[in-house]
Amino acid sequence: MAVILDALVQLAQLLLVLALAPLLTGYVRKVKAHLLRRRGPPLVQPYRDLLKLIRKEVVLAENASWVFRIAPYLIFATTLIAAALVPTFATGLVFSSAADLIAIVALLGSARFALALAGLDIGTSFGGIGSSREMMIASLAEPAMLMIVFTLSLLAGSTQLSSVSTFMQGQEVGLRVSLAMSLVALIMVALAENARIPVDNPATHLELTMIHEAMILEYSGRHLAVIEAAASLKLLLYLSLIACMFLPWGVATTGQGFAAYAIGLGTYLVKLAAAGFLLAVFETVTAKMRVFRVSDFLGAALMLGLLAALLLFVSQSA
Amino acid sequence: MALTVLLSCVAVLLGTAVAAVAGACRRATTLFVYSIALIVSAAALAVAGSALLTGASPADSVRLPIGLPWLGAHFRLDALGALFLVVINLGSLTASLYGLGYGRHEPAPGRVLPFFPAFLAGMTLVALADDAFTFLLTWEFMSLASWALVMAHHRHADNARAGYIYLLMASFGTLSLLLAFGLLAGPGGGYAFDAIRGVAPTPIVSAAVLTLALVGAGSKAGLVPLHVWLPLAHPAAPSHVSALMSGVMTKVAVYGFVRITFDLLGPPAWWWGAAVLTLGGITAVLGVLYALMEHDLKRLLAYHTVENIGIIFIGLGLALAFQANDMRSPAALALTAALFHVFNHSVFKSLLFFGSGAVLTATGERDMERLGGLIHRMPLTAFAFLVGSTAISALPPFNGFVSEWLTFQAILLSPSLPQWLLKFLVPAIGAMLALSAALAAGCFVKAFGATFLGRPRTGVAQRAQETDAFSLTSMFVLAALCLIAGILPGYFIDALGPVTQQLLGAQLPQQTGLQWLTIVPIAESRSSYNGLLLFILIVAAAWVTAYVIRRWASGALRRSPAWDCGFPDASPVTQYTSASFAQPIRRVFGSVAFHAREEVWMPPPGQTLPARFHVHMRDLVWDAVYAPVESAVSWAADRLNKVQSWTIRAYLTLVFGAVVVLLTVLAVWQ
Amino acid sequence: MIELGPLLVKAILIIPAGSAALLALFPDDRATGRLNAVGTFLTFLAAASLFFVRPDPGPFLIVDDVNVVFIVLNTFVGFTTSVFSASYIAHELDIGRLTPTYLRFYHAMYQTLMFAMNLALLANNVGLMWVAVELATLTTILMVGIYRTPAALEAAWKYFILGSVGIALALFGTILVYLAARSVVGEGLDAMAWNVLVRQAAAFDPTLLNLAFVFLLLGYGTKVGLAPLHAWLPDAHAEGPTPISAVLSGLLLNVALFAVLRFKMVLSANPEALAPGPLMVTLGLISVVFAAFMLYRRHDIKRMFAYSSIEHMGIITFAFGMGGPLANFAGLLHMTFHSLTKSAIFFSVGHIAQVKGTQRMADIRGLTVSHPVLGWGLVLGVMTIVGLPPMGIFMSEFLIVTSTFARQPVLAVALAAGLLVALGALLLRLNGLAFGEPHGSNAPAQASFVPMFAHLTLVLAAGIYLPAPLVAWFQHVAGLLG
Amino acid sequence: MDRLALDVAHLFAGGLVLVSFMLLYQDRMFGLLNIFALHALVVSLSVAWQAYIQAAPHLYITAGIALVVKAIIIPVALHRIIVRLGIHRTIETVVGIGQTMLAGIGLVALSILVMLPITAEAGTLAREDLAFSLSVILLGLLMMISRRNALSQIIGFMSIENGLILAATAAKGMPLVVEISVAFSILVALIVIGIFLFRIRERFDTVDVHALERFRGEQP
Repeated sequence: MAVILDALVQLAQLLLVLALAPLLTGYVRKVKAHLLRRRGPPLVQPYRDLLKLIRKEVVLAENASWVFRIAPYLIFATTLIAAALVPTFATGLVFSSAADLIAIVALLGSARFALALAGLDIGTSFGGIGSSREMMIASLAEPAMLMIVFTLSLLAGSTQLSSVSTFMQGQEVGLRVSLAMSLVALIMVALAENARIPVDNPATHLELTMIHEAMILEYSGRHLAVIEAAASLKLLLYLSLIACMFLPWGVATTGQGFAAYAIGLGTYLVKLAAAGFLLAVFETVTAKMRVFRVSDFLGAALMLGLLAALLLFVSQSA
Repeated sequence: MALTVLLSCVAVLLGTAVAAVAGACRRATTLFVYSIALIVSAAALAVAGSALLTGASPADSVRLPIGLPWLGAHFRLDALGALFLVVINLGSLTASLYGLGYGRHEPAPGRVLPFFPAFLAGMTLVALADDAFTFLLTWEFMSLASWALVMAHHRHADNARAGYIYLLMASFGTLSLLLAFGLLAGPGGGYAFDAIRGVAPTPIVSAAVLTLALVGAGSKAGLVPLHVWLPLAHPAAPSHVSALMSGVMTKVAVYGFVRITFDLLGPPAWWWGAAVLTLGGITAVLGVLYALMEHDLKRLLAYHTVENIGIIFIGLGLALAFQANDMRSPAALALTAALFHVFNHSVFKSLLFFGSGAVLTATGERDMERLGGLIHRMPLTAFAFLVGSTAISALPPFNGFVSEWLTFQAILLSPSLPQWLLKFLVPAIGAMLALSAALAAGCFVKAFGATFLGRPRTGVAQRAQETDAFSLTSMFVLAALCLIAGILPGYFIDALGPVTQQLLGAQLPQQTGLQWLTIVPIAESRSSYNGLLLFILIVAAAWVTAYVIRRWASGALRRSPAWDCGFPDASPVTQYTSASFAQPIRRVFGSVAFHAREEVWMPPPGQTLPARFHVHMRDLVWDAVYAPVESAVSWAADRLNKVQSWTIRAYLTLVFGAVVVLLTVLAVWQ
Repeated sequence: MIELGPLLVKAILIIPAGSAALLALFPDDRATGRLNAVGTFLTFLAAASLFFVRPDPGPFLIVDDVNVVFIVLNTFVGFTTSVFSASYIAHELDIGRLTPTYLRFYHAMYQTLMFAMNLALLANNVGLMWVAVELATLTTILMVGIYRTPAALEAAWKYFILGSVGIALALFGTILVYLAARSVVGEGLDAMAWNVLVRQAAAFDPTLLNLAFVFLLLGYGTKVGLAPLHAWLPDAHAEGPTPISAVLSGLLLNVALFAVLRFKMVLSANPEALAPGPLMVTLGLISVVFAAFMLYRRHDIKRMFAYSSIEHMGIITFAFGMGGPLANFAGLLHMTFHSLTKSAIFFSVGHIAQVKGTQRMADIRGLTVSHPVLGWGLVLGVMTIVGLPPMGIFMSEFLIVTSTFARQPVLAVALAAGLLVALGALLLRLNGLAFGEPHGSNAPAQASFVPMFAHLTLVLAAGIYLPAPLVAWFQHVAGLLG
Repeated sequence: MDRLALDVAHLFAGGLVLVSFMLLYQDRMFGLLNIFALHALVVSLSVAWQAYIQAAPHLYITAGIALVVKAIIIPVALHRIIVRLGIHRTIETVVGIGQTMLAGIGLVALSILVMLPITAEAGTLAREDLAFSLSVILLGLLMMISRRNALSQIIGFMSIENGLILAATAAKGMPLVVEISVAFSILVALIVIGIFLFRIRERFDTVDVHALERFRGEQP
C-alpha cells in the first residue's frame, strides 16, 4: 500500500515539475519585465514557444552526427529524472533511494557533458566557445556544490535528500553560520549552473558573451524545444533544491494523508514564487560580469563552501 | 591447484616469448603470439576470477627451487593477488584480442612480439610473488619487458629518450623498494613474506619503509612528482601495449604499495594516511591539469592515468587513516572504493587507448589538432570511445562514477576521525577530488570533441577508415563492462569483500540482496545509489519523449549548411581546437600550475602577415626536482672527468698520497 | 691415483708455459689461433678436474677451497677468450694492424699471461705469488703496447710506471709479512706459506701485519684498479687488443683481488690487528662513486667499459670489506658474474669496433638494426652489467645492498646511489649505440658469437637457478673468508 | 762482534737514505746518473755485508747483480741514451729543491714513527733497517712525483727497488730473496732500457712525460 502511495507521489512529482518548469521561466521573465516597466510576455508564453517549436521541422547542419541528434533527449531525460528525485512537496519518494544529492549533481553533470559535446559537433567556432566556457564554469561549480553537500551531510549525517530535509525540519538544527554560508554558496552555484546573470545572460545572443546559448546555437525545432524545456527544468530543480534543503517547512512526509500533501504543495508554490521573484530582482539589479571574472565568482563560492565545512568541524568537535 | 594453473600459464607465455624470438620476422608469428596470449590470459582470468569469488585457499602456495638458493621462489595466491590477477588478465585478454588486429599494422613486429608475452608473464608473476626477492625480480622483469616494448619504435629520437627516462625511473623505484625490503627483512635476510609479517618493525623503521614504498611504487604508478616518465613512455609504445602499461601496469604498482603497507608493514600510524592523501590529491589535480594542456591524444590519456592513480591513492590514504584509528568498516569502504576504481580505471583506460590506437592506425596521427570529424568515418570506434570518455569522467550511469561516489562516501565519514590534521585535510581533498572529476569531464569533452566531432582538419582525417573487427570487439567488450560495472556495482563490491576482509579484517555489508540492486555502503538513511534504476529511467524518459514528439508533433528534418550566427566559415581551421578549448581553464589554473604565458604578435597595420599566438608553459615539477639533479650529476661528472687527463706524475702523486695518508692513519691509530 | 693430483697442478702450469714456447716458435700464423685455444682448453680441463682430485699442499703450490673457484673461473674465461681471440686476431691480421711476427709474440704472451695468473692463484708462497703477479703485469704491459700507436705506447708506459710502483709496494708488504711470520714460524719457506700463515696468524706481531696490509692493499689494489690507484686501467683497456681487455677485466683484476683476500684472511685471523674491512669498504665505495660519474663523459667505448670494471671491482671490494657470510657470498657471486659478463661485453665490443672501424661511440649507432646479433648481445650484456634482472648480477647486488642496508644504512644508500648513477650513464650510452638510425658500415661481422652468448647464458641461468652444490661451495668459501 | 756488525749494517742503511736525499737534491742529468750509481753501490755493499753477517752466501749473488747491473750497466746505458737523444741536461722539477728536501725529512720521520711500535723480537736488526728502507722507498716515490722527465722517474723507481732489496736482505733468512731481486732488477732494467726508451725514441724525440700526455685517447 505504502509503496503504491509512494509511487503515486513520485509520479505526481514527475508531472508537477514537468508542468511547472516553463511556468517558472515565464514567471521570472514576467517579473523582470515588470521591474523594467515593461508588460512583458504572458506567463504561458514558454508553453506556446515549446508547442510551436516541436511542430516545426528540424533544420540540421550537414555534418551533424548522431551525437547532435540524441543529445537533446538525453539532456532532457537526465534533467527530468534529476528534478523528479528532488523532494518538492513531499519526501519519501519511491525512487529516492536511487540517487542521493551527489548522484543528482552528477546526473546534471552528464547532461552538461552531452550538451557540451553537441556544441562541438557541428564544428563552428561559437559552439566551441560555449562548450569550453561551460566546462570551465562547471569545473569550479562542481567542487563548490560538493562542499555544500559535505556541510549538509555533516549536519544531517546523510546525503539522502529526504533525510536531509526531514532533518532540517527538526528542531536541533538551530541557526548556524555555516548553513548561511552554504546557502549563499548554493545560490551562487545555482546562478552559474543555470546560466543566469551575472554569469551568463539567458536573453542574449551577443556572440562573444553567450555561453549556454552558444552551445545550442545550431539547434532548431523539436531539438531546441526539448533543450529549452530541460533548461527550465534545471532552474526549477535548483530552486526546489534550495527550498527542500534550506526552507523545508511544510514538506509532507510519507503517509501523512492528502491534507499534508496539499499543504506541502501550497507551501512549495509559495516558495517557488518567492525564489523566482528574488531571482528576477537580483538579475535586474546586477550586471553580467566578464567571462574570466566568473572564476573568481565561483572560486568565492568554493571558498565559502569549504569554510562552512571547516566551521562546522569546529562547532561540532568543540 | 589454481596457483599451478597460473604458473603454467606464465610458463606458456615465456615459452611463447622465446619462440617469438625465433620466428620474429614471419607474418604468421603475429597471429601465433597474440592468439596464444589470448587463450592463456583467458584461462588465467577464469582461474583468478573463480579464486576471487570462491575465496582462494590460503594454503595455495608453492616454493620453486629457483631464485635465491637458500630461499627459493615462493608463490602464493590470496584474495588480494587474485583481484589484481583479474585486473591484469582482463587487460591482457582484451589487449591480445586487440593485438590480433592491430598487430598487423606493426612496422617492426620483431621488436614487439617477443616482449609482449614476457610483459604479461612478468605482471602475473608480480601478483603471485610471495618473497621479497621474487617480487623484486619479477617487478623489474616487468619493467624491462615494457621498456623493450617502449623502444619498439626506437627510431624516433624522443621515443628513445622516453625509454631511457623510463628505465632510469623504474630502476630508481626498484632500488628504493629493494631498500624497503632490506629494512623489512632485517640483517638475517628473512626475505619470505611470511617471515616479514612475523616481525613487528619499530615506528622509525616502518616510517622509512612507508616512505620508500611510496617512492618505489609511486614512481611506477606515476605519483606526482615521480610521474615524469609516464606521459613519455606510455604513448611511445604500440597502442595495445600503452593500454597495458597505463591500464594494468600502474595497477601492479598499486598492488605493490597495498601489499607492503596493508599486508607486510603491520598497523599503520595516522599520519601515513595524511601523507598518502596529500600526495593523492595533488596527483589527481595536477594530472588532469597536465592532461588538459595536452593535444597529443595518447599523452593526454597517459596524464589521465596519473590523475586516476591520484584518486586511487586518495582512497588508500583514507583507508590507512581509518585503519590507524581502528575504524574498520569506514576503512573497508575506502579500500573498496580504491580497489573498485583500480578495476574500473583498468577497464576504461584500456578502452580509450584502444580507441586512440584505432585512430592512429586509421590516420597515422596522434595530434588532435590535425584530426576531427572522425565520428562520420569511424562511427563504432567513436561510440566506444564516447562510452570510455563518459566513464572516465565519472558520470552516471557508468562505472567511473560509482567508485568515485564510494570515495566521496568515505570522505564524508572523515569527521569522525580524531586527528585535527585529518579533519581539516580530508574536506580539502574532497574538493580536490571533485575538482579533478569536473576537469576530467572538461578534458574528455575536449578530447572526444576535437578528435571525433566537428569537421576534419586534415586530409588524413578525411580519408580515415573504420578499424578492424578484432579491435572493435575488444573495445565493445570493455565498453559493455563499463556499463555493467556502472549499473550493477553490487556484485563487484561483494567480490571485493574477501580482499578487504584479508587486509583490514572487515568488509562492506552484502550488497546484492538489496531491493532493486541498490547499493548502500553504510546505511539506507545515509546514502544509497542505484545505477540500474537511473539508467532505466533515463532511457525510458528519453525514449518516451522522442516517441511522443515524433508521433504527435513533427518528425520532419531538413539538412542545410550550419547557421553559425549567419556567417558560416568555409575552412575547418576556424573550428575550436583542443588548445583553444582548454584556453579558459588555462587562464584560470595554468598561470599558477605551469607559469603559462600567452604571447600574441600582431602584424603592423597595412601588412597582410598572419598574426601569431604562442603559449609558453613550464613543467614546474621538472624544473624543481629533475633539472637540479641532472645538472648536479653533470657538474660532478665534469669536475671528476678532469682526472682522466692528468699526467702520470699526477697519478703517481695520488698513489703517493694514498700511501702517506694510510701510513699516517696507522701511526695515529697505534 | 695418489700421484694424479700433483700432476694436474703441474699440468695447469706446464701446459700454458709449454704452449707459450711452442707458439713463440710456431711459424704458421693462421693455425696459431686454434693452437692457442687448444692450449687454454687443456688447461681448463686440468683445472676443472681439481674439483674431484685434491692434492696435498706443497711448499710452493697449494690447492684449497678458496683458490679452486678462482682457478676454474680463470682457466674457463681464458679458454673462451682465446676462442674469441682467434677470430678477432684473424681480422686484425687481414687489415694488417698486426704483422705475423707480432702475432707470434701476441700468442706467446697470451699463454705466458695464463701461466702467470695460474701460478699466482696456485702459489702457496707469498713471494712466489708476488713474482707471478709481476710476470702477469709485465706480459700485459707488452700486449697493451703491441699496436705501437702513440696512444698505445702511452697507455703501456703509464701502466708500466703505475703497475711497477704498485708491485714494489706489494713486495714491501710481502717482506713485512715474512718478518711478522718469521718470529713465530721460524725462518725458511714455512714463514711464507699460506696454510701456515693462516693457521698461526693469531700469534703474529699486529703492528707488522697492519703495516704489511696497508702496503699490500695499496700494491695489489693498484692492480685491482681501485680508485684512486686506477689511472692505468682505462687506457690499458682501451688501447690494447680487445681480447687482452677482456682478460684484464675478467681475470687479472680478480687475481689481484684474490691476493688481497688472502692477506685479509691472514689479518682477520689475528685479533689485535686492525680490521681490514673498513679500509676495503672505503676504497670500494670511492671506486664505485668515482667510476659512476666518470662513465658520463666517456667517448671511447672500450674505455667506458673499463670504467665500469672499476665500478664493479669497487662493489666486490665493498662486499668483501663488509664481510659476513651473506656479503662474502654475494661478493664471490658478483666477482664470478662480473668476469663472465664483462668479458662477454668486450667480445661484442671487439667485433663492433672491428666492423664499424672505430671505438668512438659517436660513430656507432643503431646496432640492433645494422648488426642485430651483436647489437642485442651488447644490449643484453649492458642490461646484465647494470644489474637488471633476471640476470645474475641482480642477485648479487640485491644481496649486497640489502645485507648492508640492515647493518650500515648510510653505506648502503651511498652504494645504491652510485649504482644508480652508473646505470644512468651506461643506459644513456646504450641508447645511442644500440638504437636509433643505424650509422656507419653495416657489413656483416665475421665473428664467433659462441663465447659471448655462452657467458651471457651462464649468467642468465645463474640468475634464475643456482645449482645447490655450487651454492654450498660458495657458502663454504664465504665462511672461510670471514 | 755482533754489536759492530749491526752498527756497520746501520751505517750502510743510513748511508743509503743519505744518498737518496742526494738524488733528490741533484738537478743535473749526469749528476743524477752518477749518484744513482753510488746508490746502487751502497746497496750492494750493504747486501754483501748482510750476506757476511747472516752467513748467507746466496746474498752475495744479489749484491753482485746490484753492483753489475745497477751500478754499472744501467748508468752507462742511460748516459749513452742521453747523449744519443740529446735530452736536456737539466731536470725540471715540479717544486723547489728545498721543499722537496723538507718533505723528504717528513717522510723519514713518518717511516720511523710507523716502525717504532714493532715488538723487539722482530729483531733490532730488522726494525731500523725496515725504517731506513721504508724511507728510501718513500723518498724514491717523492722523487718520481717531483721530477718532470721520464728518465729521472725511472731512476726514482730504481731507487725504490734498492730500498726493497735492502729490506729483503735485512729480513734474515727470507727465502727467494735472490730470485725476487733477480726478477725485479733484470726485468725492470730490461723493460726500461731495452723496449721502452727505444720505442719512445722511434715515436718522438723526447722522454718528457708531457710528450706522452698528448696521446691520451678520448677526443670527443
